[in-house]
Amino acid sequence: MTRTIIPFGPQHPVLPEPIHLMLTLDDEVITEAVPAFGFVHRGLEKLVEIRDFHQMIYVVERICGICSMLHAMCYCQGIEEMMGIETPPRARFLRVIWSELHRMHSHLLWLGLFADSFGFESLFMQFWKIREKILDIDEATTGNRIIVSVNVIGGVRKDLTLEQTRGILSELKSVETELKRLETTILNDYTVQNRTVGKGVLTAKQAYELGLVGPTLRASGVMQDARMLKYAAFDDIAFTPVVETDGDCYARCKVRFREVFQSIDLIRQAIGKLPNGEIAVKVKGRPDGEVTSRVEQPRGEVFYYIRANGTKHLERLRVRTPTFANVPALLTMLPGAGLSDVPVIVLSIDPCISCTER
Amino acid sequence: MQGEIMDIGLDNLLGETARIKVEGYRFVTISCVEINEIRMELLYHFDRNFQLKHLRLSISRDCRAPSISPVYFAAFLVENEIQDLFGIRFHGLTVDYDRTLYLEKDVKTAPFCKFAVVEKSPVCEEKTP
Amino acid sequence: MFTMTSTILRNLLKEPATRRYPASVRPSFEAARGEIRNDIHVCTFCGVCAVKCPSQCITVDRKAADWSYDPSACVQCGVCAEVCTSGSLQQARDYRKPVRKKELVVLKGATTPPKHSDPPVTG
Amino acid sequence: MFEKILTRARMRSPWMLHFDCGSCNGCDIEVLACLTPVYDVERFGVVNTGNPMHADILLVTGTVNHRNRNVLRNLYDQMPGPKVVVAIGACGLTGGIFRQAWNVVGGVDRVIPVDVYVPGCPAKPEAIIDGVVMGLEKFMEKQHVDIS
Repeated sequence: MTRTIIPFGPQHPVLPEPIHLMLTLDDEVITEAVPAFGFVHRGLEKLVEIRDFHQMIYVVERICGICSMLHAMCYCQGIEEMMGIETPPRARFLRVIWSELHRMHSHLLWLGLFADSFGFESLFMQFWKIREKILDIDEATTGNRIIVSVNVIGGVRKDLTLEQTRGILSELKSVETELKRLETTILNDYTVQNRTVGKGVLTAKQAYELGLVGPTLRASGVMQDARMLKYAAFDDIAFTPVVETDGDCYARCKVRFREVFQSIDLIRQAIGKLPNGEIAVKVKGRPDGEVTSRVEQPRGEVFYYIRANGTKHLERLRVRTPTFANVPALLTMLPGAGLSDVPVIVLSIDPCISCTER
Repeated sequence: MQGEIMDIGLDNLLGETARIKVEGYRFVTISCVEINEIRMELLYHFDRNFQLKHLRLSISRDCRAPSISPVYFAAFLVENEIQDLFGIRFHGLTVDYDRTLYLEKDVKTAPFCKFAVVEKSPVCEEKTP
Repeated sequence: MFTMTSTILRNLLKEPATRRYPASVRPSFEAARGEIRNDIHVCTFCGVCAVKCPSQCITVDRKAADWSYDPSACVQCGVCAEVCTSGSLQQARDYRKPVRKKELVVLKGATTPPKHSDPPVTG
Repeated sequence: MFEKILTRARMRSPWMLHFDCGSCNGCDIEVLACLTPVYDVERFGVVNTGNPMHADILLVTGTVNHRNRNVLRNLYDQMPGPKVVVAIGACGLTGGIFRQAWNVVGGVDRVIPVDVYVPGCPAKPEAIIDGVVMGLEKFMEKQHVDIS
């Protein structure tokens, strides 16, 4: 029995992002895992001192490219609450549409990467092929494939025409049929089950006490989804969170796969109820006071704490991103796992390092 | 701000956190705000079924704060972050990166502080709880 | 077995998913946000774009009638074109091509800006 | 003679190494998207490798900060020559919107020499393919210098 210390990352073929893990191994079994950060840290919370509160929308959007729209939405909702701005109903529905499109493309991306983490390359390609359709919708409606820049304080910048909504619906239909075809592969395949069932188990109590968020928490059987806060237009849209009870990597995969279908359903509802009217209101004055704002991102709940002092520069912007809350889960799940399961377990929390370090 | 805010001191921080944990609250995060040359403010955010609770702790810049990571394990990461970016030292951390989470070893200043001071060893400790 | 056969048949009949990029270029979407272009003859050098740009990559010199822009720092958010008072700034649909050397775009107005007049020089 | 064949082979099938050097994931997933069926750069013989020792082209996305500059330097040094570096996205070029943030050193060219700059936030897959092709031309030029 020999103890080995293996450095995992920062540049690793499985990980798209630089995270460093010091794994202490006893034979093949991990006894200790210590993550190291700082490879992506930019210190952008400090930028509030030189960018005004309108420009900060575009900065927070670039915290993370995958959930960019939801970052900006959370920030805008915070400032709107602080300044007492009522956003027009059409803007709130449009925000739901774009945010759910973002959730879909993020989950499809994750499903692909997850399949890649245990070497199922063709499944990775399939999911990313479907994902391109969502990116095309994004580009056609907002102008950019990934960083959509639709949020402004007081509403949204772009509007959807009737043709565009019809286009979205028909694209979603084809996405749905293609996903249905992959359902048996991702959920019933022998390879997938062998690599994921019973790996990295977290009980509901553990998950709750560690303060986990998002699909990682919901896969352990805790019904917690920030969309239950009924921000944006979620008070008019029927919504029940997706919950699984097993708490292993397979359950997390199932939660995310089912959430893609849920997002399709939410977009359909939002388009069906889309009211007419203004898409943004004029903003006058400057924010003052302090506020917290929460939004459900693909990876979980993001938490913004904003403090302003009546000038055009905010005093403090604090972002608690979902992966930041999920990292402690890694320290609990990794000890006891085999070395070959490390990529699967690390990816099962859907790590977004650029979010974590900002 | 949504949720109730409670002002606390250094001596009853750990007691308050333990009580909140028994009440079933989850840890959300800690926000650190620089008030002036001397004072810093630490805001502890907790959540139970989407009901927020905030503890507001005013602390002198050169004081050591007790870490709540023995109570809430998840707090170690954010406490290390504050240690790096604001220079407030915590004692009793379960995993202590010793100011190397984001910073290189030779950095002695706190990058997020407007009134940046070179790090000295803390002069005052908190009173025994 | 049956699923596999149907998948093979479907893939044989369907067009490939790949866009043959350099051979056939797909036209950009109407809303696509590409590079920024300034029609310098219309520009009034008001400087609103420089103030509003979140990346602060535009500088405007009113006196010298200079408008310069750093394309390598631009994040293509389109705010500058949205706030432009004279309509001289436009966002093109196509993306900016890769380059071998970073360079600043400096545009010089032909005459002194029409709206702004320098204080008369008194002898 | 043998050198020439080798050059042609390397030129026809360049192996690329992708390093995310603190990007927001935007450019990062666009690089990955180039490898997936819709853009599929593998039809040009481009292979994504995880090992710097095998790589001909280094694709770098994102801002350089004080910690990952050493990693980037290391990866660049491990690559066999001649090598081509392609910087992708506004962050990789200058630091983009973050260039005034405290932990950002700036663009990739502050640390290693860059041959091709691909602008965009995020850069489109088409632009990345163009960038790689442009990098190959540079690769050829470098090779000639190396042989002569």
